[in-house]
Amino acid sequence: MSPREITSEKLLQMYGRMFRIRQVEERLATVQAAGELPGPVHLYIGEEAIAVGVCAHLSDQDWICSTHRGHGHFLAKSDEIQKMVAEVYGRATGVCGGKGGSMHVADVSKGILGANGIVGGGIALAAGAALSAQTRGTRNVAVVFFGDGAANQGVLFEALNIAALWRLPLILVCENNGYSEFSPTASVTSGEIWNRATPFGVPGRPVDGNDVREVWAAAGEAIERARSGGGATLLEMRTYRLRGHVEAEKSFLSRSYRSDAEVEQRREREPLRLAMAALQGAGVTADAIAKVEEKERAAVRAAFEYAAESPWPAPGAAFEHMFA
Amino acid sequence: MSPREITSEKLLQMYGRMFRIRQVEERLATVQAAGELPGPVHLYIGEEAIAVGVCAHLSDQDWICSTHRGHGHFLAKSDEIQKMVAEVYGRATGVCGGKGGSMHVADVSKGILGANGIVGGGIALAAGAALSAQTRGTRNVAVVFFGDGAANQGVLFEALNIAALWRLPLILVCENNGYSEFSPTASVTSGEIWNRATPFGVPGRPVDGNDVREVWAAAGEAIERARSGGGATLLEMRTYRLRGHVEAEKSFLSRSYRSDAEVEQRREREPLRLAMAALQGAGVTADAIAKVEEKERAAVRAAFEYAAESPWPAPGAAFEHMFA
Amino acid sequence: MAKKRMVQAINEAITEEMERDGSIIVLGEDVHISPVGDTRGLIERFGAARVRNTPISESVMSGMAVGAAATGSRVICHLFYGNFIYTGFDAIANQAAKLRYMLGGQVKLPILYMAMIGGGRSVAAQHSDSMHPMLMNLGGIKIVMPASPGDAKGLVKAALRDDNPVFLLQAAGRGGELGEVPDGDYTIPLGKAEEKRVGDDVTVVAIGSMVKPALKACDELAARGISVSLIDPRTVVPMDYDAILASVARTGRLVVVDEARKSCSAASEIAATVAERGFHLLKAPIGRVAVEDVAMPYSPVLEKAVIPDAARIVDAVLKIAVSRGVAQ
Amino acid sequence: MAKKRMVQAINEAITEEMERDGSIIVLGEDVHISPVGDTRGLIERFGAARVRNTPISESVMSGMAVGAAATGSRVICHLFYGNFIYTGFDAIANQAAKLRYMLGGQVKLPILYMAMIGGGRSVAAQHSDSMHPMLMNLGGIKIVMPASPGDAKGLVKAALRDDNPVFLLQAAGRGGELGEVPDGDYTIPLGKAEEKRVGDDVTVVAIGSMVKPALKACDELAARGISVSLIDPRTVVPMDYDAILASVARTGRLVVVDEARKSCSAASEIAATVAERGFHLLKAPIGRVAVEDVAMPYSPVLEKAVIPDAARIVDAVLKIAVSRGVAQ
Ligand SMILES: Cc1ncc(C[n+]2csc(CCOP(=O)(O)OP(=O)(O)O)c2C)c(N)n1
Ligand SMILES: Cc1ncc(C[n+]2csc(CCOP(=O)(O)OP(=O)(O)O)c2C)c(N)n1
Ligand SMILES: [Mg+2]
Ligand SMILES: [Mg+2]
Repeated sequence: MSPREITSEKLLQMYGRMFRIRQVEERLATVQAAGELPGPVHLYIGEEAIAVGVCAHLSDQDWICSTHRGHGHFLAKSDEIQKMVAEVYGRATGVCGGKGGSMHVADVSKGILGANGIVGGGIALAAGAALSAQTRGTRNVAVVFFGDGAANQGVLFEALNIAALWRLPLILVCENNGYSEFSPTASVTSGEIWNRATPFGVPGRPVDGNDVREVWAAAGEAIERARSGGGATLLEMRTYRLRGHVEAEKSFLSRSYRSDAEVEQRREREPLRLAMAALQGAGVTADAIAKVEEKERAAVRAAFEYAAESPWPAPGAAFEHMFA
Repeated sequence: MSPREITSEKLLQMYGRMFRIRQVEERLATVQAAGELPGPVHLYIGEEAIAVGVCAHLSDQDWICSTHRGHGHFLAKSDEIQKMVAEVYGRATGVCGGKGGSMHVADVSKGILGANGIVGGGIALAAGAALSAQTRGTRNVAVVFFGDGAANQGVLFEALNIAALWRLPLILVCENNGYSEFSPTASVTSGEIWNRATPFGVPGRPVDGNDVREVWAAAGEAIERARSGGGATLLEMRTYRLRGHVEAEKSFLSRSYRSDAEVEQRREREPLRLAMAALQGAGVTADAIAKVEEKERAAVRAAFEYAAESPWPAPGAAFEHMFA
Repeated sequence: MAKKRMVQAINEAITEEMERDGSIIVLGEDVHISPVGDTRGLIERFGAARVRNTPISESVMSGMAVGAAATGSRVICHLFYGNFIYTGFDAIANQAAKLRYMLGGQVKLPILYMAMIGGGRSVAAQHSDSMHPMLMNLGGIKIVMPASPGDAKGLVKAALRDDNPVFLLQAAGRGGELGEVPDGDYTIPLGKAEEKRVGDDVTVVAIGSMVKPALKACDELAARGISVSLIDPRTVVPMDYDAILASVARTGRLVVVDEARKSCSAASEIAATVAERGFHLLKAPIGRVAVEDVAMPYSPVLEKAVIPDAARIVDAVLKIAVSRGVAQ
Repeated sequence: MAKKRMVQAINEAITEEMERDGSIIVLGEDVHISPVGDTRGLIERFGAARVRNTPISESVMSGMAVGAAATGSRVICHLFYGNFIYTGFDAIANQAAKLRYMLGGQVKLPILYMAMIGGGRSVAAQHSDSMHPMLMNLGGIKIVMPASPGDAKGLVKAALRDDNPVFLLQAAGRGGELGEVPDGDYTIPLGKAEEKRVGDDVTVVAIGSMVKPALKACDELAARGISVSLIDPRTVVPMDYDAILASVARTGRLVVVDEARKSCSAASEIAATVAERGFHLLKAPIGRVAVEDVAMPYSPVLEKAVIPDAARIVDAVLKIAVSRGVAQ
């Protein structure tokens, strides 16, 4: 697949979804700072192109597994903005009834098996979902998103080996955002991440993770290969985390681990900006874009109102759902 | 290093050690069949060149970590034949006082941190020993032996990554003996094992693990690099397991997993035979070889007598040694 | 009804359920050749798509079980020896035990994890743990520990119809013993204890591998005039406290026998629950017979010193029965 | 003596011990920048050779600690949240807890594993377990669970002079509270409980994070005329049963409070031991206040329903005190 195959409608649609994610995340940053959220949030700002470009190829019967930084993946695949935000607010109306929170947002009806608080925790789950899809003879695939830091967890290699042996319909999407928590990727990661698939005979490649067209094209190719029995792919999406590892990190860190200048410099190629330029290049009018943005803004505003006004769970709910 | 650098004295010495291991293992097979051993044994027959060729370069201050198939590694690095055999007999005079048995034979005074019942379990331990040696500013190294099956455990990759980042004096010796328990290696292992080091920037190479000269040369080079701060190496030693995964396996397996013909064919290049030919080629006399063999035979015979006559541990010993 | 070994009973249960339910798949190292015997014949019968010989990769395997179970398969994940559970423990403790809860009930996780536990065969510390206590502490996992081939069949079949992660912990040393196994569709509800011996003087609760020495102890105690109510919980999650408390209500005395290390064992849990809910029934201290807090040694002499046997059970019963004056 | 937070006390203890003992090295993710604060400043003071920022690779990290400790280093292995212990659990359960034993005493394993446990901050199920019970069940690991900054300093310094694997489990929610911390060389022997309140009516044993609500419960109970002997074991391996039994000998009544899930918890272990060794001292059922067998939920409302608090402790005490007629 080539980025040039994207229609301007598709591009606008993807832009809208990225814009939605950005809106949600920025608002979450605001309400977090205002003390309105019960728990910590890890925001996806700057990485939106990856979730959106990948999920554009997936149906509700395809599965994704996500990370502690999972809002973007959720919103790229499920329309339930309200339920997701309510979950982060810890409310009864949340998609997990308030039991999961930010690190566990999931919409199983839409093929989202959950964010995951364990770094690398989603990899094996997705391999299992791929196995299940394969065994049941479907053409469905499983996608796992994980960070550059997670690429140092041994389970990735176990999954690569098994995926290669069994030709599992699994797409491993590494979001290399330059940092593993507070450590620069290179300080804890030897070699190139995409290349870690090579010895297993699994194709691996680096992708410009900030350009949704590049993401879309690379993911489309990998997903198509997986659907047609061609097995797994490892995509290393190169991106940048524009906010902290976790909101409010400055309140507990004793020193900084990156310069403001670095962040500013990386902002130049942030995904919304790149997508906007692409839309303009494709001749989409400022009006059409503004209309989409306004619609998204309104939906997100409504979701936050809904969440903030939602009731807390009944205490007794804490004792439900351990067993089916 | 080149195999040609080996003197005939060295070769004879290594042959003697391989012969010793073979003697011990063959006797263990016999006494196991006779019901004289309390637990199962995994024999090293056919793989002797690896332990001996590697350990020839190590001092008592260098560490090795071994596997469930650990007798050969022990005997290649420690002279305590009696204590090892007594351990396998479960006696008080055993090197672990009868607490460890076949899967845990260890002689810490000789730099042997133990066999390991967990497949892949030694890898992290050896990385730790390498870290310790490095931090304390020594020139010592750590070597871990592990099987082709163990090469599918994620911890190997975590170790490769860390070893590369920190330039640890670690030598990873994979003993690819063609089988992971009862599964042919290729059925559970994608790609080439030596190549799994490549993405991390760690040199990896396949070695003829049946030719002690090749093993000696490859290990010597890797160990020398590690000692001088050059970091880790992965050596894939290609060999063949001439006996079963575990003694007496035919009593519980319902069908065979390899043909007798295959085993016979692989016997042609078994390490003692190759070493013998090399000795002859180097002009070592049959007499000199026979003298070494006789000495080893006697020592091994004595060790088994010692073990069989040794007392059982006192029952109360079971409650010692949990804490220092 | 025919006499079979426990592994045969398990094998029969799995085979029947795989026949019934096409969504069942099997993952595990060497499950195609099945050194243990419990998955023997499955690949020939159900094919390599449903029966997957897995690399030695417990982390991914245990987690794949979760992912596959959450997405439409029913998974048997064979982990061989119980100690290898630790290698894949994240998937069990952080995922299998919690995913349904974290997701507010959005998924079912029909998984049967299988492993062999306990000592007695000189396989030493890394192959002999009895780790049901830590699995019990996770909260989200059911645990079946059959003590006979018949129970094994009934419990495995029930587990394979349960929509939760279930561990089948099979006593490693007991594969060879024969027992009656009902033919066909025989299930035992999870959470239902069996009173193996009916008696009035002392209640003995024995778990899994400990049922056998406990039965022997009952005979020896009977010879001394002490009648034992022997309870085999069969599943430790859910635990049948009704049965245990009903027995203690009769006897007023309790000894719990467990092959786990004592600290935080199932024996401790049962003792604590009875000391809480059945205190007023008790006439004597609650005895625990378990492995002291050591790893399993290799030498048979040492293993024998560590693993509870009939003699230790008899002693523990006598100790609390003496205070009643039943024994001398 | 100055008031400090628990993380500062731990930091001080580590710094002093690293100064004293050049063989101590530190492994852990982001230990150089130390989001928790307990390893702050170490890399600047002791250099990058001794303080190693580790990739997210808990399996190898936990095992390297064992290998390095067995070969001449003393290792601090920082695992961040307790739930990440599971990811590296093989090295802990099969290696650290057993290596010395399997080798017949040939090695010492001076390791301090550090992790934060427990709930109360809405970090949900995968960041809130209290897993000391399963570590207790392993048998080969000591466990310190300080409830105050002063104890943290004394216990960490003692742990860093112990030749065995020790877990320091720090209550995640308690890093911010101030407490008196003795200056300089202050150690608390592992295995020595502290009686925080002296009383005669009921013994309450509270573990780690539960000491604080238990103290509050003591005040409320005092107002109702019930005097509590509050025992903080401080280390759960070794457990100071002498202190617990001595207190129960006075009071005849016991409530155990633990933030672990109840099944096979430390609370169960203490209850079982007292029901075994101190039965004749008891005048009432043993109460346990613990987390019911669920994972930790996210929403604060739900967390509050799950985590034991002073009110639940008061209730449990009243329940067994009523039978004595002390309370109405
Ligand atoms: C097993 C495990 N170890 C450590 C952590 C703590 N932790 C949470 S996020 C994180 C960094 C993850 O880095 P990366 O994978 O690059 O993802 P990013 O945060 O950059 O998206 C760490 C160390 C964890 N949650 N799980
Ligand atoms: C973690 C773990 N999983 C499974 C086993 C069971 N097991 C013991 S040896 C073995 C095969 C090992 O194969 P390989 O690493 O190639 O070593 P080899 O036996 O061929 O020397 C297996 C699966 C184990 N001991 N540990
Ligand atoms: Mg990252
Ligand atoms: Mg092999």
